[in-house]
Amino acid sequence: MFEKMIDDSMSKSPWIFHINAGSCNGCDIELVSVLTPRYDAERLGFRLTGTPRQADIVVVSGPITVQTRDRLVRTLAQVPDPKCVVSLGSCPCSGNVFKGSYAIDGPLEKWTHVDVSVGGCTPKPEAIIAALAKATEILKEKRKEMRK
Amino acid sequence: MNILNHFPIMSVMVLFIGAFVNALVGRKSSAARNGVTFVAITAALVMMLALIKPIMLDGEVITYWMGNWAPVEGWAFGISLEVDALSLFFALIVTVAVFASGIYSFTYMSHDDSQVNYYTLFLMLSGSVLGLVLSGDLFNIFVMVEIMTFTAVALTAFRTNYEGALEGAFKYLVVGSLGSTSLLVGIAMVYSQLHTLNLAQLSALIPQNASNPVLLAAFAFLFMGFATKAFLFPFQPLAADAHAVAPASISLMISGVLTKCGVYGIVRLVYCLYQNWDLPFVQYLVTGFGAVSMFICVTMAFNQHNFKRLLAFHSISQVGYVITVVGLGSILGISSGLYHAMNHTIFKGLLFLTAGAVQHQTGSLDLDRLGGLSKRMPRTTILFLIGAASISGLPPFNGFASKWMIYQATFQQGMSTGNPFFILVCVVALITSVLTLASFIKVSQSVFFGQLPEEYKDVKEVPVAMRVPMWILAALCVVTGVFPNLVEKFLLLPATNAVYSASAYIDHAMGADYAAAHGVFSNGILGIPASNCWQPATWLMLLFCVTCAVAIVALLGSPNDSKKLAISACDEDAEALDAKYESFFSGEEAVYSQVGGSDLFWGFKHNWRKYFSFMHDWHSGIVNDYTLYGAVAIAFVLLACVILL
Amino acid sequence: MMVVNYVGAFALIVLGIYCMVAKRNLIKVVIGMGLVDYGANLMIVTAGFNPGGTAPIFSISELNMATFFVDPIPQALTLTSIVIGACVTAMSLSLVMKLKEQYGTLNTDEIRRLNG
Amino acid sequence: MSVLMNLFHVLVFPGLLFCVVMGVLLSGLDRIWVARMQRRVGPPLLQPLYDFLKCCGKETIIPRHARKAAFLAAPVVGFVALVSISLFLPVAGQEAVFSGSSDLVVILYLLTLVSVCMIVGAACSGAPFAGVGLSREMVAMISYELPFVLVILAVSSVTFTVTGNVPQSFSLQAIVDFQAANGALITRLSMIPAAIAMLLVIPCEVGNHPFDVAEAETEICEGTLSEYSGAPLAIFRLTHMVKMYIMAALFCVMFLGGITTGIVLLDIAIFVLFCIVLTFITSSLPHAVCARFKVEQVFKFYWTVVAGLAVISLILVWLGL
Repeated sequence: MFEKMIDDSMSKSPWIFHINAGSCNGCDIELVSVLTPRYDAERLGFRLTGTPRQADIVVVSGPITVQTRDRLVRTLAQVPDPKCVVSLGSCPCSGNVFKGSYAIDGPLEKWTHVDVSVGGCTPKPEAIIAALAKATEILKEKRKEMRK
Repeated sequence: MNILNHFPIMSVMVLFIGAFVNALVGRKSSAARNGVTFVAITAALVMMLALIKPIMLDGEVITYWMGNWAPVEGWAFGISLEVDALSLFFALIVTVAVFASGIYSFTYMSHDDSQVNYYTLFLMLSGSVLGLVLSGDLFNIFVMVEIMTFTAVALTAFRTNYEGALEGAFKYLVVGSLGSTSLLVGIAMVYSQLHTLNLAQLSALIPQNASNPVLLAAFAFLFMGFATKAFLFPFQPLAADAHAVAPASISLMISGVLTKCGVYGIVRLVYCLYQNWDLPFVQYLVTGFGAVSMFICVTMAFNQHNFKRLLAFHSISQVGYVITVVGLGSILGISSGLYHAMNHTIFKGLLFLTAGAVQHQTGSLDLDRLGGLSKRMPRTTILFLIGAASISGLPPFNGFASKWMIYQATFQQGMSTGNPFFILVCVVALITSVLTLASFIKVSQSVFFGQLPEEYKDVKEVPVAMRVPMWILAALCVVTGVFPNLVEKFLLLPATNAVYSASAYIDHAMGADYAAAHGVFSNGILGIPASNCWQPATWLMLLFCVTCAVAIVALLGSPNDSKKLAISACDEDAEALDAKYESFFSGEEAVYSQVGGSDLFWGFKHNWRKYFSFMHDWHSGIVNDYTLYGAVAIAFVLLACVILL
Repeated sequence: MMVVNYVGAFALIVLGIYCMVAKRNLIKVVIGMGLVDYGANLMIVTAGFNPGGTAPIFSISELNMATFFVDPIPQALTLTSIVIGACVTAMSLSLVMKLKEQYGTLNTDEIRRLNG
Repeated sequence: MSVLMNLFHVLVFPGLLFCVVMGVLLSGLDRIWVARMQRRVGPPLLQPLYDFLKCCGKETIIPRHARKAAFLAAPVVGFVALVSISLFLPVAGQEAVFSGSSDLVVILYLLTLVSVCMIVGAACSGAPFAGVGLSREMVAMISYELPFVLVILAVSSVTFTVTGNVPQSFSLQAIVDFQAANGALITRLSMIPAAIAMLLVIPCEVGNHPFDVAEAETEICEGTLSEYSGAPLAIFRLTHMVKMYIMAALFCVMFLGGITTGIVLLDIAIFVLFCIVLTFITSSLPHAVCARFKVEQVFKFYWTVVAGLAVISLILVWLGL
C-alpha cells in the first residue's frame, strides 16, 4: 500500500556515511563543503549520519590503506540494504599518486561493488552533488529490484 | 469464642514453634527442614489472609489477652496482642515477604552448610517481626525488636566466609544496639511516668500529659529507636553494609520487612501513642528525617559498585519516602505512605531476589565485571526490569501509583499550610525519583545489557523454584499498580482509618468509653482525598488502542513478498562471526569500550564531585564513626524535643 | 536518693557511648555496649523502686490499696532486658572472634572493607 | 456512539493522526527555518516524512549483542506512550479525552517513560556508543527534570492559591479552567520566569540541537540510536518529531490555555499557530544560534540558570504576585 511512497522517498532522503580510508582530507573537506550554505545538499534531503546502520550512501575517500582495509570492509558490511557506495576522488578509484605503495591495498572495487565514482583530486563540490544525486537514483532502482 | 480471635497469637506461635521443631528434626533431612519451614510460613500467611475479612472489611479490632489477663479497673497489666487494620496491614506485608523469601531460600541456600541454623533463625526472625506488628504492648515491641535485630545479625553473618559478612553484621549489631537501648530508655521513661506499658492505655494517657518533659524526652528516644530500625539517616550505612553481605533472601527480609517495623513503630508512636501529628515540630522532624534519608541515600547509590549495596541504599531512600509522607499528618499523606511501604516491600524484594539470582548463577555482584546477562538469563532480566520500573515509578507499575499520591500529598500540604518547606520536600521527592531511575538504568546497563564477558559465557537461567517467588512479587507489582482503586478500598482505606481512630483502638482493649473518659476523641476518616484520579486501567486500554492502530498501519505498509527487507538477525549458533551483526565501533577490534557502571553518569557526578567525595569519606566504614553519628542524632532529637515541644 | 540512681544511669549510658565512639578496639566497643545496657537496666529498676516498699509478694486477701510495695513489673522487664543484653554481648564477642580470625586485627580502623 | 467518538479521539484528533501530522509539520518547519537562518534553502517541508518512509523501507539489522524482543519493542512502546500523552492534554479549548486522569505528574512520568524506552532500546543493542549515548541521555534527563518539576509546581501553585482547595493538585483541567477564567498564565508577572524556564526545558526534553548530547552524531556516532536501522529507527525518528509537538502543546496548556473563541476549527487553528511559534522559539532559534553543549555543561546550565528562573517564579507566587 505504501510501497510506492517508500520507493519515492528512497531517493528523497539519502543519508550519507563517510569513511575515510586513508585520505589526505582534501576530499573530506570538499564533502563537508557540500553541506555548507553555498551548496546546501540538505535541500535534496542529504544528511550526514554518524553510524553505518542508518546510512544509505557510503562515501569512501582515500586509497584504502592496509590499516583501514579491515575496518572498511567491516563497516561496509554493517550498512543495511538497499545501499549505494560512492568512491570520492581519484584515490579509491585508482590509488592516485599512492599507487603501488606497500601500504595500499586498493582499489575500492576490490572490496565492494562501487555504484558511482567521482574523479578528481579533489573533485569539485558540484561534481560530488551530481554523483550523490545519481546515487539516489540508483538507490531507488535497487529498492525496486529488492521488492521483486 | 470465635476461632479468628486466636489467629494473631497462633500465627506468631506457629513461626516460633516452627523454628523449634526445625532445630529438632531438620539437622539430617532437607525435606523435613523445608517441610517445616513451608508449613510454618504458609500457615502464618493463611491466618493473616483470613483476618482480612473481619478486620479490613468489617472494621473490627481483635484484642487477645494472654492467659485471659484482661484489664482490671482500667489498668492493663497483662500481655496483649491487639490487631487493628494498621497492624494487619503491616502483618500482611510481613507474611507475604516471609513467604516469598522462604520459598526462594529452598533453592538459593541449597549449597550452604548448616542450613538447619539458617531456617531456625529465619523462622525466629519472621516470628519476631510478626509479633512486633501485632503486639499490643510496648515492652513486647522492644523484646521483639531485640530478637529481630539479633536473628538478623546472625543471618547477615551466616555466610561467614563471604567477604565482609562478619564486618557488616558486627556494625549492624553495635549501632543497632544503640537504637535498641534508645527504645529501652524511652520505655523506662514512659513507665516511670504512667506505670503502664499497654499501647491502648498509653494512647489514652499520654495525650493528657503531653507537656510532661519526661514524656517528651521519651518521645525522642522512642522515635530514634524506631528510626534506627528503619535505618533512617544517619543510620543508613548499617543498612548498606548489612544488606550487601547478607544472603539475598535475608536482604529481602532486612529491607522489606525490618525497615517496615521501624515505619510501623513511627506511625504508632506519632498517630496513636502521642497523637501529636498535627504539631508543626513533629511534622518537621519526621518529614525532615525522611526527606534527608531519601535524598542522601539515592545519591549514595550512585557511588556503588556492588549490586546489592546499591539496592540497599535505594531501600533506605524508599523508606525515606514513606517516613516523609507519614510526617505530613494528612490523610492523603498517611495513606500514600502506607501504600508506598507496601509497594516498597514488593518491588525491593523482587529486586533483591533478582540480585540473588545473579549472584547464585555468576558468583559475582560487581557491577564493573558483570554484563550482558540478558542473553543468558532472559527471565531474570524481565523480572528485574519490572522491579526497576516499579521502583523508578514508571507507569503502570505500583511504584508510580504510590509516588503519585506522595507528590499530591506533599504538594497539598505545602499549599494548604503555605509552608515552603513542604514544597521543597515535594521537589526533593520528585528529583529523588529521577535519580532512582538513573541508578537503575546503571544497573540494567552494567548487569543485564551491554556485552557478555567471556567468563560468563556459560551462565544458565536460575531454576524454576527460585523464579516462582520472583514471579509472585512481580505479579503483585503489576496488580497493585494497575488496580490502585482495589488496593485503596481493601487495604489503604481501612488502615488509614485505623491510624486516625485511636479511640476505637483504645476502647476495644480497655473497655467502652475509656478513650472518651481520657479525652481522646477520634472519628476515623470517610475517604482518601484525590484518590481515583490516576486510572492505569484506562491508560492501558488507551495504549492498547494506539498500539493496535500502529500495528495495523505497519501491517498494511509492510512489504508483501520481499524477504530481504524483513528483519535480519544473526544466527546465534554460527561459529564464524558475521561482520554485519557486530556492534559498530571505530576503534580497535579487540577492545570493547564498555562504559563502566560507576562512570555512567559522569556529567552529573562531575558537577557534584565535592558532595560525592564528602559523602564517600563520611561513610568511612569505621564502626566508631557510625556510632558517633547515631549518638549525635539521638542527642540532637532529644534536645530538640525537650526544647521545642 | 533516687536522683543518684538516675544520674548514675545516664552517666553509665554516656560512658558506654563514649567507649563505643572513642575506643578503637573491638573488645572495648563491646564493653561499651554492655555499659549502655547496664545504664538502661538501672534506669528501669529505679523507675519501679519505691523507697521503703516491701517485696511484692502477697496473698490476694492481704492486698488493698494502701499496701506499699516495690513495683514488680520493672524488675521483670529488667530481667528480660539483662538476658537480652547478655545474648547481645555473647553474639558480638563471637563475631569479634571470627573477625579477628579473618582480618587478623581488632582495630576498627582496619576493619572497614565495606565503606563509601 | 461514545465508543466511536472515543475511537475518533484516540486515532484522529487529538490522538495518533493529529500528533503525527503536527510532528511532521513542526519538524519540517524547524528544518526550513534553521536552513534559512543559515542562509540555506533547506529541505522541503515534508522532508521528515520522506525520512520516515525511507527508514521504513530499509533492512532492519539486529546486532549480535542485542536482545531481539526488547530491541524491537522499545521504540513502539515509547511511541505509543508518547501518543497517549496527547489524550491527556486539554488542547484548543477542548476537554481532554481522558480528563479524569489528566495530571501534570502523570505527564511528567509518561515523558520519562518515553525517554526510558529509548534508553532501554539503546541498552539492549549492546553497543559501546549506545552505552555512552544512554548515559548522556540519562544525565540530560536528570538535568531538565529539576527545572521541569519546579515549573510544574509553580504553575500548580498559582491555580492552587487562587482557587483554594482544588481536589487535584496538578490537574491540567483545573489549570486550563483557571486560565479561561483569569486570563492566560503567561500574562502574570510571577509566571514569566517559569515560562522562560519551560521554553528552555523543551529543547532538552525533545533532544534538539544545542542539547542533543545523547545523539551527538559527530562525537558518539548517534549515541542511543547507533545500532538502530530500518523500521525501529523510523519509529524513533517519528517519536522525536511527535515529542516536539507534545512539548509545544504542553506549553500551550500550561501557559497559554483557556484562549477560546467558541468556534472549534478556529481554536484549533490558533493552537496550531501557537505550536508553530513555539517551535521556532524553542527549537529553530537555539539550533541556529548555539553550538552543542558538553554534557556537564548541560547539567550545570539546567540546575543553575533554568532551575533558578523557576525558583524565582515559585517565590513570586509565594509572595502573591
